[in-house]
Amino acid sequence: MSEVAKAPQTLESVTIRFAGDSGDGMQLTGTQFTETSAVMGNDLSTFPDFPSEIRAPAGTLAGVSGFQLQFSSQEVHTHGDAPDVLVAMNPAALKVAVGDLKENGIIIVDRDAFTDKNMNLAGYESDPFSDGSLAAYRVFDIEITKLTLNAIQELGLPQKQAVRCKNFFALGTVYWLFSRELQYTESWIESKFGAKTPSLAKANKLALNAGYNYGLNTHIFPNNYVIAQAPVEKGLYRKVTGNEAVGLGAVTAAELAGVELFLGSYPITPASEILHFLSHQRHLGVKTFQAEDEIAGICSAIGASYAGAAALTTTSGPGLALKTEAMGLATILEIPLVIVNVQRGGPSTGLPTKTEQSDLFQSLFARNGDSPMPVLAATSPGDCFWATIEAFRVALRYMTPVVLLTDGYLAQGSAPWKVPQISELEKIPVEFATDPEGFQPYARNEDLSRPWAIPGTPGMMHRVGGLEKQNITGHVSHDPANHQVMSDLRAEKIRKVQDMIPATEVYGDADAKLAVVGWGGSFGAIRGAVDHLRAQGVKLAHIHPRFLNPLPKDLGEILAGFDRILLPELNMGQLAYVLRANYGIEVARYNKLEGKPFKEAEIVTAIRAQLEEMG
Amino acid sequence: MSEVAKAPQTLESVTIRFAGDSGDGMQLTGTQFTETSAVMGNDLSTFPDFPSEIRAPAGTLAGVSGFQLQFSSQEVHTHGDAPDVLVAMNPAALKVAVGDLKENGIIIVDRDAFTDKNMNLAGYESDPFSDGSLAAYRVFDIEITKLTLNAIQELGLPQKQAVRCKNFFALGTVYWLFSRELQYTESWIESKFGAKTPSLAKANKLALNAGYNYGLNTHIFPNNYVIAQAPVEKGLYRKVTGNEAVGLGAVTAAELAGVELFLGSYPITPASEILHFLSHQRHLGVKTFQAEDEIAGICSAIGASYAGAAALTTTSGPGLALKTEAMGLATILEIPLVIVNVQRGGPSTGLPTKTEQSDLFQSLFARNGDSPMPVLAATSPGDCFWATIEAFRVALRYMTPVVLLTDGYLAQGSAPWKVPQISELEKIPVEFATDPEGFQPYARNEDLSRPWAIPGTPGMMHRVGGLEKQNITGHVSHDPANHQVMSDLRAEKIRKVQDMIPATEVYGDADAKLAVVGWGGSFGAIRGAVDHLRAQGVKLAHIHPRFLNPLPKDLGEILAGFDRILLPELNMGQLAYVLRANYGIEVARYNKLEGKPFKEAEIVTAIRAQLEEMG
Amino acid sequence: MSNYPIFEPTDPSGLTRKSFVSNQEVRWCPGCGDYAVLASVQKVLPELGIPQEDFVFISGIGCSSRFPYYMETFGMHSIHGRAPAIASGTKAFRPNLNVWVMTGDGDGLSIGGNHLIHAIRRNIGLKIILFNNRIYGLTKGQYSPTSEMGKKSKSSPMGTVDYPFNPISVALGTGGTFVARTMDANPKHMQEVLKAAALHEGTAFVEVLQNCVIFNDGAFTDVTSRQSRGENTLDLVDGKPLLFGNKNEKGIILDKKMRPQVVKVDEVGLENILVHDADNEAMAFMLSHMTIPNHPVPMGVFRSVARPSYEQLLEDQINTAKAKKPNASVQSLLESGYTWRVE
Amino acid sequence: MSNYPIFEPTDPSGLTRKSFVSNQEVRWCPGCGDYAVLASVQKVLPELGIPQEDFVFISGIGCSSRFPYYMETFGMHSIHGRAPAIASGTKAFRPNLNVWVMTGDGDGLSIGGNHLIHAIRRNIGLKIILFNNRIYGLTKGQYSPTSEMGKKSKSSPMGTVDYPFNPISVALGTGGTFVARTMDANPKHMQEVLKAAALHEGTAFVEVLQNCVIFNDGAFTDVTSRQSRGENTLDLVDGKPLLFGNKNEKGIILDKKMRPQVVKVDEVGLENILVHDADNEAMAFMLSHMTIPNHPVPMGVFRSVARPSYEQLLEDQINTAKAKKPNASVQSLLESGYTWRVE
Ligand SMILES: Cc1ncc(C[n+]2csc(CCOP(=O)(O)OP(=O)(O)O)c2C)c(N)n1
Ligand SMILES: Cc1ncc(C[n+]2csc(CCOP(=O)(O)OP(=O)(O)O)c2C)c(N)n1
Ligand code: SF4
Ligand code: SF4
Ligand SMILES: [Mg+2]
Ligand SMILES: [Mg+2]
Repeated sequence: MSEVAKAPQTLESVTIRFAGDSGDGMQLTGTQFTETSAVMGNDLSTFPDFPSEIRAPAGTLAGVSGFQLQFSSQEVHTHGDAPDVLVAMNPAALKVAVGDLKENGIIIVDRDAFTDKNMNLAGYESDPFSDGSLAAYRVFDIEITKLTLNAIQELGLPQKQAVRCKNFFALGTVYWLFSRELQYTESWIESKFGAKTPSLAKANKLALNAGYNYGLNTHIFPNNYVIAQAPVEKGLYRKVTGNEAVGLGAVTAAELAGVELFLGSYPITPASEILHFLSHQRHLGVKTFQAEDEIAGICSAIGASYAGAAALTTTSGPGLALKTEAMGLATILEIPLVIVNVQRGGPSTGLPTKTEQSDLFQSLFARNGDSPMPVLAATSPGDCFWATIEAFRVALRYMTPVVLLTDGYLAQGSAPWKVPQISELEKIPVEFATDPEGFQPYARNEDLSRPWAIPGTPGMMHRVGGLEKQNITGHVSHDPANHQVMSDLRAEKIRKVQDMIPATEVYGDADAKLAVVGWGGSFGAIRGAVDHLRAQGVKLAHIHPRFLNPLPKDLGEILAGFDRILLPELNMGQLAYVLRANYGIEVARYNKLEGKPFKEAEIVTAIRAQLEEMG
Repeated sequence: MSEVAKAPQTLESVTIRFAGDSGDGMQLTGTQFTETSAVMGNDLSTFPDFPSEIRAPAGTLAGVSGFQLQFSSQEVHTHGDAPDVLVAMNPAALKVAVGDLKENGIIIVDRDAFTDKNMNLAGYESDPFSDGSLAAYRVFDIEITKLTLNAIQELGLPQKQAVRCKNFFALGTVYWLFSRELQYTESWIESKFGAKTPSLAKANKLALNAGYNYGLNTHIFPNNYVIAQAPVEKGLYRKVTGNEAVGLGAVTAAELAGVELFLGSYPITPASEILHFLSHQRHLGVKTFQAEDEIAGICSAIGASYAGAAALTTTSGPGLALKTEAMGLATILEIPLVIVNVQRGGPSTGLPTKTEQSDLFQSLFARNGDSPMPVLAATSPGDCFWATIEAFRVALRYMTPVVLLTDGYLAQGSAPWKVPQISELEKIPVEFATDPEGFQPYARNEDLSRPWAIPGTPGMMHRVGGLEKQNITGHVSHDPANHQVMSDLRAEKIRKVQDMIPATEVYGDADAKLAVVGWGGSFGAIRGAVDHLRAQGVKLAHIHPRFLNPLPKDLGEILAGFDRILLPELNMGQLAYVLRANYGIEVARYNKLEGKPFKEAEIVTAIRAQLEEMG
Repeated sequence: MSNYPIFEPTDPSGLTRKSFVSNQEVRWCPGCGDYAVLASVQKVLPELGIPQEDFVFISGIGCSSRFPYYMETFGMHSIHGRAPAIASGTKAFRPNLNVWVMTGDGDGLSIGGNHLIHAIRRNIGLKIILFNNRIYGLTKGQYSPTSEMGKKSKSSPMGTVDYPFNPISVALGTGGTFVARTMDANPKHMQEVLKAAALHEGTAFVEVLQNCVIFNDGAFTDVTSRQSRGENTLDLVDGKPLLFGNKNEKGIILDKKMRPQVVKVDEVGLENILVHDADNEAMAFMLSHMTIPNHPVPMGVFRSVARPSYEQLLEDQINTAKAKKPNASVQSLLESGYTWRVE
Repeated sequence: MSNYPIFEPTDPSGLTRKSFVSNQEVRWCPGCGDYAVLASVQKVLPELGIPQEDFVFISGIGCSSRFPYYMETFGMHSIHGRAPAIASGTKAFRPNLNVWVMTGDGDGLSIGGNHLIHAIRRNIGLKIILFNNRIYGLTKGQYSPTSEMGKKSKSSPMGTVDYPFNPISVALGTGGTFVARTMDANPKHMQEVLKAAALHEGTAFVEVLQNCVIFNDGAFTDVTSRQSRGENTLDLVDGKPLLFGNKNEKGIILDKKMRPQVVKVDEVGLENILVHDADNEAMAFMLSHMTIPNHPVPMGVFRSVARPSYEQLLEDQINTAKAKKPNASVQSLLESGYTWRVE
């Protein structure tokens, strides 16, 4: 392996997976690589892949924790289908991840972790390094543990602590491999450990540099790589996960509306981080209420909305199931409320830590009676910010509960995100009713939206409730004709939300025969696949409506303009059903239920299959 | 008014409404008329119309209680669109009901109840008997209270009790008008009051006869009527409401399956009577569990099903909303369970005592994840019996939760019902798994249904749960490919339920251009309308699928065979949506949301409009 | 920039009972105990010195839950069992509102049990009035979680096999800081209790023994009728001995086994009668289990202790956080975390 | 004609701890207190003389709720909070099964609070084991309804503003007939308590103080560590004086205000020490509020009283009904009510 080092080679995009035991610090390693790459100007996208077990026994397959990212000198849509590089800190990690690796991909392993015991735990019956099973890859087995211990020996740290530094050694080696600068991680280490445990700070920095120098000096890699800056817009950037972005979006929406934010929520994977995030914003006046269950979560939000809050409740599938009765109440009360549902694998408890898009039906239809409600979906971690603001905009303008769908993939994945200037964003107009003169709780404006008259406002006392109400006055009414009127009004109001939906964007070739339609979190994979094929000269369009209810006014006509529609969904065909019900069109369905996001390559294959069929 | 009485005139069908204050005993009066007519061989159908208020103040419009029935010498499908006869015991009753009456219809009122106070309470500003507002009707104002008191004077009952007999006077008069025999009601009075309060028995019988004789002797009616026996099948009949029929069906299903019945439920209008009914069947070993809420209702049923019960949970719309998370659990557990949802007006608390068909969406789609479930609907009070058995048959054969939809109209309405011989009914095969040899909890038979291995069976210990499970073994599995396999299997299993759906019946003219399609409780009104028009020579078909999921195999093709489909629904178009999503066809929608069942005439008009449009 | 309207609160001094009567016709059965509660609440509110617009009444579903319609205040007739959860949102968001939860034994203790006990646990400043008629009234007569064992009802034709909750014990067991009982038949007592409840910081839980004339008539007659009230009830007064009887001639002592015994005061001496201590949860709990025929039924305030309320603690936390970051803005939050600038 | 399989129950006499170990790998964090509960349950079951196939373990969601997978019994890992409701159906339907509910402080007292208290109220024969680690373990560290006031957690970075439930008080307040507390760190104590619970007719509620090493390590160290246990806990024994301390040198007396006081036994005399009475709910309630530093933390059985269980009363009712209508059949039910014959 002692070839002569060559000059760094330029690559466009690289996908790396860091994998190790839950205790190996892989999330941190991945995050450091991400941040360094971000600062160095690459576009990128990440996806952490936690073990779904509580804390599976060390060394087992169930205990493997992974972090994958794609970084690039071009626009990036997903965390990458198949890694070019796999860093595997133990046999279990190798076993779990190697199948995903690209042919001829690079594997870096900690040779020291491949003890008999660990091999056993991972279920290796023969040595993968010698049995030929890794022949398709370029394997670099480095004694990472030993080298780390050597590098920091001088500090005299206890063995257990010293061993923990090995992920920085690995990171250093990969930094060299992709010509990353060390300074960002070094200053992170300093700020994290410097003050409290300077020796740990020192150790980690030593390990990082040792790993870097190992790459530089040993020449075990034939060469290293550079990835140029991506042509991104100027401005201030940060990294956000989808869950953070929802939190940021909610705070921003409340600010734009000039009202205060209230979150009522009950923890549930993978939505809990929104609750965590917002409970840190007390200094901005944000009130979070950790309720006893999901029902109380939404009900407390209803109570707060009733009292004038920008009210939010957050959950995932099984939690949404519990909220549906109260969603009906919010519908008939006609009060603003945003319900964020971070979709996960179902049915029932299902696959709690895995992603899916199978709550569209639930969001559209899970209420007793005819109870129409706007439903939106976010398309990327950063888009969760914009989608949340949009959801509040609808809720506050139309005095209605709104469902915002994200998913486990968006929620946990992250990407660079350009920080907007709030002062440049469009305000959300809110007007509280204050004039008792002629006040009627169910009178309506031109949007068919009713007044928001909150407790504490002199002279505005009135009663609302879940029984059908008389048009205009809001009194209880069992009048048959009135029920029809109110049902029609409620439906018409939600239909009117179409007024604020911009013209549907048809990305790519408007004159293509095939359009790929998607919704929500599959955006990245679809856009990547479409770009990939268009770059090869294939004519294709990509349509990705944000609003799933009401559907955009122009959507039916646009879809009708294509010979064929391909609709990939991480479910059994829910949007396909909705589109057919609305437009009578049959689409080509591509459904996957594996608890994992789509890969670009899967979509590419599906598109090719359609094109072939179309001749 | 003293014309000479003529011989009784023969009528085919008559619709009567008894209306009075909640305290006037109108439900009882209607029931007596019904039972007498049933025994006299008429076909009939009834619908009680309670006030939705707790106990509205006496004499007010909100306090009016009504009971309408249609009885006939022909087959009867509904309780009648518009009464031929209105018996109004007070001004409020007259005011509420008169608008529904047929032109030239008969009004019988208790003149004594038309005091100024009562007129005021009812909001009459002028005397309806003299202001011409009743000119379109034949009004018979009888001093019912006074005549009643006279008739029973001899018994010396306290005034309050004596006045209460007036409904029997009214009943007697109507009995004369329609040539009813008194003996059934007399013996009912005897069995009800005879033993405990003989003086009341006597008084009521006297009042009944006095009313009859009043009709007979005074000749205030120009003539009276006879309605011949309907050509009904021979056999033993009884009257059932839909709620009773569900109870009877559940008990029968358990018997046919050779397992015990368990009901977990929480009271809710209009489903509570099923709980009441089944809690009376302790002597048949039926266990009912009044749970703390709807969630515990279904969960207790799941726990019982797990332990080997024919398990049932019953509710109405808002209650179903609360059960959806647990319905998902039952789906993934793959255990048998029948969920009866008696639909009422929505959204939210809506119109609790009114009927609607607006929970189809909720039944089909309200679960997190892809969670397919069979959904059936009953078409008449008596059919609730058969539909319940069918629901259990599906649940037990396919090891799946099943939703059975009825509605407030069916639940409370009643009709004669031919009592079946259980020994002649097809058994429901149930086989418990008992052989530990090679036992696998998620192995499947040819129906794709898994074994039912209940606690207490030696050697069969195993664990189940809401997390995705490995195919065959049922162990927890996060394997991506397995999730796809299991999702497909769950969907395919429910699709296979089509195997037991009989060929779809096309009633009427198979070669008609227009087919009326309906589901659930609108059967009677549609069938009546179709019969009505076909009798006039119009070619029409009526299709009314029992299974709403899966839809019958042949339905798409059958529907495609018609030029046009008219689909009346008591909702905003839910089945229309489902049909379009499944078959791409657009149907003509006829939607009504007034908290009331369809009238035949409304459907007739809607059909005519279609025919006209079709040219 | 806030969009909230800014107002001078209205002057509460001119409020009367009538101020709180809404324009909706009251629709309970004639003779229903709910009327008495309505009248008492309408009597008490004007005495609190709170602007009318600051009152909010939130209920679930049930006969008793129609209460808000009849009050000229802000009100919500919500869904079954959820009023405490909704009201918690209202109160947590706007601590200055005076928020009442009107609920029944079914609404509050059956379907809504969890929200009720969590509201109590949090000591959030709701006034929770539980109309206990030991029956489901609105749904026409099924037994409720407070129905006595063996009760025959529409859903228990052979009698229930359920033991009932004791609402006072439930409230004490879940940490109630103000727990009281009153009855529909004694408006004066009710008004005193309601007033004390209204003035309590944190959750005030009041059980009202309420007669349902239609489905459970006379459920509390032994306790509530004027004739037997003196002998069968005991008025709790903090710091005062536990005396009862028409002439206060009987009292309660604690035996060595820590059980309450009825004694004649003149036989044991007034100084040996147990003194009610509203700050002693064990005593309150013991009292909650006293019932006829062996003991009198205690009425009034079982427990009342001062504890900071949830909403106050939340408000404090927010103020502390704001004080620590006086320059915080949403823009600065957006710009926080790991950031970099692309030039 | 019944389709139920008929079997000889298997012989329980040969059962061992190992009989109850399933083939599933146990997946709690190393050091988690849950292991101790698992071991103790597996130890106790063979001692009960119950056929293995009659055991059913039902849980909700949480770390602790994975329990059933590890037991070679029938088991259901259901949905969050609903185990008591599901188990109630199982037990009511098949009273001869021995049904256990394994739940956490979140599962059982937060989302599942209502089902828990209603199961307790009904006295339905479930053995409810509540793993109290004062945290949401599975969802990675939010505070729970038993977390101490002011606790910092993922969802309460500035500390909670929620008062916690006292699980023992909740169980007593809602009518528990068997209410006990034990700890992961003392297997012998746990096994005794579990055995007593298993043999109780009706609902048995057991709180286990359980350490979550990852998200709330050391929450109970003061109480559970071998060093401090003697001084900080008090073992409850029915009919025995309330003594504690490493040499049982301290005891509890009740003062005139009905409050518990710690005394030195040799100073007041053993005969004056309060004697534990498991049939006195007020005493149990008082004990449930004792905690360090002012009092020792009582461990063991706070309350145990005999009351017919829900399932027994239901079974009795069915038998009575059957005896009254010995010839009843489904056919006769169909033919009941208002019938007529058309010839
Ligand atoms: C989700 C839901 N379940 C059930 C009902 C039916 N329901 C309405 S009120 C009620 C019980 C009322 O009892 P209680 O709270 O004691 O009030 P009361 O009528 O006795 O005052 C029930 C079961 C409902 N409206 N919503
Ligand atoms: C309906 C629903 N809501 C929320 C969750 C998420 N969840 C799972 S376990 C849990 C709390 C677990 O805490 P606890 O019961 O104390 O168990 P522990 O993990 O501490 O043993 C939560 C909130 C869920 N699975 N389902
Ligand atoms: S049913 Fe009972 S509780 Fe309801 S209003 Fe009538 S008397 Fe009152
Ligand atoms: S997270 Fe805590 S409770 Fe859960 S398994 Fe780990 S140590 Fe145990
Ligand atoms: Mg009640
Ligand atoms: Mg816990």
